[in-house]
Amino acid sequence: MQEILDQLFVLLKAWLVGFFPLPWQPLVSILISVAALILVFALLFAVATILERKGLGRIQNRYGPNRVGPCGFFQPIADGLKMLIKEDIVPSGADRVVHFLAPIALVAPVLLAFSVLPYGRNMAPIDLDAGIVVFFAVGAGTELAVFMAGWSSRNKYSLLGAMRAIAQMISYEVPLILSSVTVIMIVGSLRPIQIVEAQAGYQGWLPAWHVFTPWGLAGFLLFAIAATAESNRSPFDMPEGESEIVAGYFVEYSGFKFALFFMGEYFGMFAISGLAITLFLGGWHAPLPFLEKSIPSYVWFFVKLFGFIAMFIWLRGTLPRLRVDQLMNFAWKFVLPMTLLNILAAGLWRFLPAGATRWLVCLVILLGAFLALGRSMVARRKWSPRKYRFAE
Amino acid sequence: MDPVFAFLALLTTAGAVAAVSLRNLVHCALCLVVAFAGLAALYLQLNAQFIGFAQILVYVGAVAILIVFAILLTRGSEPGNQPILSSSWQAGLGVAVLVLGALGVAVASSFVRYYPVSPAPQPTVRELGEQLMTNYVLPLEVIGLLLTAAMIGAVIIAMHEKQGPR
Amino acid sequence: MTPLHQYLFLSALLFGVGLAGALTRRNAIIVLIGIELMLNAANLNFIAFWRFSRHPELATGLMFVLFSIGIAAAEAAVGLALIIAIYRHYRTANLDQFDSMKG
Amino acid sequence: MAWITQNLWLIPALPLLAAGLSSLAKQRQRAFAASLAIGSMVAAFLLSCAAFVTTLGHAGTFREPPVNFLWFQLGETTLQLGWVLDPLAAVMLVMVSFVGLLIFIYSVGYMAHDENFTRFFCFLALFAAAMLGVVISNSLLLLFVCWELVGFTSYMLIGFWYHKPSAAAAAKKAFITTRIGDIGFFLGMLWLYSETGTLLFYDGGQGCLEQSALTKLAAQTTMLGMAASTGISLLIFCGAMGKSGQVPLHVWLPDAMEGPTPVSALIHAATMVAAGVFLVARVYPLMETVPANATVAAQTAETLTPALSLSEREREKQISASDESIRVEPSAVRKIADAPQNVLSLPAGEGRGEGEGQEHAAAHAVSTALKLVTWIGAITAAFAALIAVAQTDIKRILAYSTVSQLGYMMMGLGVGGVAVGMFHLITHAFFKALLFLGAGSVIHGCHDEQDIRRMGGLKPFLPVTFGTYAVGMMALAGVPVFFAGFWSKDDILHNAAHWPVSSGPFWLGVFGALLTAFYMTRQVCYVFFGQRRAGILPARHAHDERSSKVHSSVPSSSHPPGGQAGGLSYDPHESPPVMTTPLVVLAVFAVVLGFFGTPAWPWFQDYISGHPATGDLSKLFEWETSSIMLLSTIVVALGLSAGWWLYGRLPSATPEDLDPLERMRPSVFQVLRGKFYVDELYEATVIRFNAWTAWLSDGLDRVLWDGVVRGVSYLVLGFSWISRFIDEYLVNLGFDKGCDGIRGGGKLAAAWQTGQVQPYLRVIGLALAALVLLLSWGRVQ
Repeated sequence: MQEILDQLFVLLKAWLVGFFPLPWQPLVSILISVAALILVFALLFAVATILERKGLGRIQNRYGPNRVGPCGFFQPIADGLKMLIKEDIVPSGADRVVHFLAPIALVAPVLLAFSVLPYGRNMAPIDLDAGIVVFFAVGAGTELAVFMAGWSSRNKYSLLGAMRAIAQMISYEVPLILSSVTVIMIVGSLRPIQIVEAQAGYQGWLPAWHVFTPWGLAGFLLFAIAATAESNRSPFDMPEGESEIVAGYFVEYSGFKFALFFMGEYFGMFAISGLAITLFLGGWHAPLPFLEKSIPSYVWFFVKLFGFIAMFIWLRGTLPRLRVDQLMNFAWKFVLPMTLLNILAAGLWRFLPAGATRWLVCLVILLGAFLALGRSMVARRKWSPRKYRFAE
Repeated sequence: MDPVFAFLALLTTAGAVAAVSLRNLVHCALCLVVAFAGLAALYLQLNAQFIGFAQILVYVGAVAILIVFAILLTRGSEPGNQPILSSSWQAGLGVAVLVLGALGVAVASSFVRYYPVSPAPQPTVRELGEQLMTNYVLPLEVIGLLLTAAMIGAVIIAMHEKQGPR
Repeated sequence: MTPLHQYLFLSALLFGVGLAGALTRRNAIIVLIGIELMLNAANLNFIAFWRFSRHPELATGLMFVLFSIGIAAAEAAVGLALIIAIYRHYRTANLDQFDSMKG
Repeated sequence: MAWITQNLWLIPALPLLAAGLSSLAKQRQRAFAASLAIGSMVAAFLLSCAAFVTTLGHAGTFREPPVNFLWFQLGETTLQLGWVLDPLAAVMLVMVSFVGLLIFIYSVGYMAHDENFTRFFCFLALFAAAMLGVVISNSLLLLFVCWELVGFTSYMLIGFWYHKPSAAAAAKKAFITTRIGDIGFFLGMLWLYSETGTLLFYDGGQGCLEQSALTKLAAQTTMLGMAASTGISLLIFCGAMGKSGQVPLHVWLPDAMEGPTPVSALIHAATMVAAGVFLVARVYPLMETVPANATVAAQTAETLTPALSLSEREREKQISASDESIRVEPSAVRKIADAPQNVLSLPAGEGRGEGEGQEHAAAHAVSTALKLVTWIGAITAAFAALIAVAQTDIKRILAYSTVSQLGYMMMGLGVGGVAVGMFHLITHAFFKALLFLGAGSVIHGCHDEQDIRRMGGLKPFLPVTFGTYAVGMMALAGVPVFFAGFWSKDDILHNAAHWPVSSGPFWLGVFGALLTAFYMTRQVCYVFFGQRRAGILPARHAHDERSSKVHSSVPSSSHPPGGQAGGLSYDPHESPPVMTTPLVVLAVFAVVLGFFGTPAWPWFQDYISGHPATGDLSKLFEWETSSIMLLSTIVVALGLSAGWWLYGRLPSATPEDLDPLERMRPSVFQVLRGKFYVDELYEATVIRFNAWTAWLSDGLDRVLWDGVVRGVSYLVLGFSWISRFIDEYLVNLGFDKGCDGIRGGGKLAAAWQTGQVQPYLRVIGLALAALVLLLSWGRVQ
């Protein structure tokens, strides 16, 4: 019974595909996967927006949306309707073609990225040997879309926002990739499924997830930081910085195009969270041995994903926005060296005999690096408390 | 002719032609991205999965962005209605056509037309990595050094000079 | 399955387009784009030859392209940095006007 | 071979090292420099003693095998250096290092207030190193090198107070005068090298002082009928004359007293001036070589005849034997042809054959070189003693006395051989150093007063100095039996009396001895007896040495050494123990040393010449020896009493009082005080000639050579004008044409070089197309 529950969607897809003649079956299989992905993540998008608004409201000591539906839970539907029926405005000086293509170019790669993530046992839409590379490759495509949006609007704010976004994304893409390199090194594969399978099993009560090793923990934290910046989430949301440049690169977008940008941002967040789960948090595996069989694997994946979403919302409600120079200094002078040292630590972990020694060595390296780099950055007074000057 | 190949070839060629012929430089860069993407798809067609994605990662993710930045940084002080072609463009075009013709003649006359189609190889990333770490470890190191040097050099060249005598 | 010579023709075509762009346009960045296209045409050749070679397990073509991509990235970075530096000096990216090396 | 023989080089090397190190010391590091120099000297002295001990107790001519090594090689020519240990070197080593050590110690007190104390000790150590190098060297070249180093350091030390013009001039004078002698030495050395091909003294039979070389040299005749050995000896003796201040070249030595007193004692009494004597002693085998033709020319008939007849007979035999196959003429013709040659010269080839016989024959013959040495020494002895009689500067008197005693040494070498001269050298070194140091102590105690007329009555103030000075004075004067000078001088006189050539040197020596006793008495009377005359004319107090010391010492008020306070007090005071202790030690030696060379027990002579020591008290009372002893005793007594009668009896009361001798014979006294006007003579002759030549050369240069040069320059100018015209109107036009052509070609080529990228790329594209077509050509067909 548990087996059937676990493989429910796999069996369902196989059953559906069975209706079609043999030559069409691959195409149909892909189409079913795509439809399911879009459906699931669009739904998740809706849930995430309402959760975020309610959560932020709670953090900011207000109610949040509470008019539509019970406790305002149908608010996303109202928002969606509003977006669809709003007028599509294109600025007169804008480059129309590029302006039109930009939101598509943003959402399409993110949807592609979804295709390589394993959502449960046997539930990877495509099983690619170089899956992680695919993820990063298509992730790189979003930067171009951001540029297209910012440039084609012919608006200073949007161009500035696009430039900021690109600079930030490029800067944090390096530590993002480097921090995931540790996992690839240890597992010895770029296949997401293989990475998840490498994290199966338990040591006592502790699952064999990568996050429970020194390099894995450091890698996970660094990956999370870089992921936050990569998806332009607070506290790294300079590209949108509404207090300075109104809304960044999509300031000239309205209606459904705006909705696409909005959705692209959330999709990006989901995708990168899914990658983090795959790389560090054991994918579809349960946190405790006795839960492994009783609860289906995809449930665990989405539980972890919701955990990530909650974390992002919490961060957004808690942390103030960084300055651009702080952001860049942090990326190049702290995160990047830390990821490089983390690679060293992972290598040592790989080749030292199992036991307390490699724990000690890796911890010493990482903590030492953390203290040294952090000390040096604080000593340089880059992040000294800001002096506020109030208007008189 | 394989329709997929035909479509990708058309896409790539169109992107390339547009990239070198459009007036707007940003459009050129975007069309170049199209050409790169088409090439990546062709690599996938040729069973070179890893190379295809690496092509996207590097060209679309990095080189195209670089070009875009360069375009934005070198624009502005020139009047908009200048000719887009250089003064001696006819000669250049002639040479390019000549080269194309020569290459076409060469391909057309070579024996590759009668080359047998071999079964598709299935290289895994692990095999590539092992090759890189054994047979090609020296080139790998050299290219790492080259990239570092190029990065530093590019930063230094493009860095704003300090307020010196103008 | 697409035969080898079609890839080669495509590659030659891309090379020709890139060369034409490099030879006819007056903006330095477009010239650089043309050069990138030529490099990619060469890469396509390598991949195609690898695909149709008798020993694809040696992965020579793949390796070549991998390094070629790396070099192309370096070349693009340095080339664009040079263009920016020249632009800063001459206030133009027009190749016709860069003739201070004229004999 | 003893260890010390192998490592004899250590003895000069240690002071050299000390000199090098202290040259690096800062001006303040006085204790460092002094202890370094003294320490190295102690080590050198101990090593010297070790060397001395190894030479003791050998019968026969003892000489450790010399240690030679190759210095450099130029093609076939080799230059070898080396060192040798023999009694001569050993005794000199001990003397030099011991006296040097005492003087070093003394200098610590004497120079205590000098600003350049460190430099002084650096020079002293360097000097000692060079002097010890002279002593040990087994190569005339090494000896010459060290010899010149000695001269150089003496220059530095005499001119130590170089800010004083007289000192600078004296240093220059000493340097140049000795250099004149050294030219002769150098020429002699070169000649010797060209004749023998080696400069090593001893080289297992190959050295230049050994039998084969000497024989060869003796047989070689050069101009004026001199043998090569004679010529070389004379030239080398020139060097010795310069260094030892023999008569024509003695002028520098009194002037050198401008240097600090320890320098005077070290250089100009004990060691450096003795270097000349040592040189003669060292090359004595060469000096005493009697050339064959000299036998003919110079020897008295009775010694000559058998040798000559023997040699002639032998030679004729040889000639007929050896030349029979070559010569075909009748023997009568041959004899006629050979006859004139016999008288004038002896061909080299034949001389070699009869070297042995000649050696025997000329055993008692006196070579020309030795005759010259003897005469020069005797004349110097008397001449300098005469001058010393009339001097008033305490150090100058001693300086002339030194010249005179050096004359004795030379005379001793000439008439009696190495041992006689060396014995006087050793004893003299001790008592003359004693006298100089005593004089230094007196000068020091009298606040740099040097004029004996302004001293007087110092006996109670300087008891130790007086006692030791008196010992030194009596040793120098040759007071019988108990003092070293008596025995050594007596030895010389004894040998001079038996000199076969002439009795002149003997009488000159006796006269010199009389004068020595006289002037030393005069000096002691002036300085220590009578009443104090110092301080009577304080205005004239400032003297050269004093003023120089004031200049160089920081606070002038703290000047009086020996810890005495009191500013410009004129009370004389005794010197500190660091100065008086060397005096006492030297005084003991001045007494004791004489007993090593009495006629009854001539240990020293035997040691030097390599005979086993013999003691025979009866020799003392043979008429042959005792008559000379008696004579010299009488002479000394005469001198002493005359001095006492003239100066001790009625001491002069003021510095202005005339000298008693001056009162008696003013004109003679003036000549003596004016040092026989030798300096003035040189001034009038040599220096004026030099100036005249310089003036002449100057004029010649201005008129003749300058004119020539100017003419040449005009000629060149003319040429250059012509060439300029050619250049401007012929070459330039053609060149312009060529340039135009090149420029045109360059322009054509430069047209390709557009400076733009695309044309270049086009060419590359064309080349690519061509290449592709070329490669695919065959396939198309």
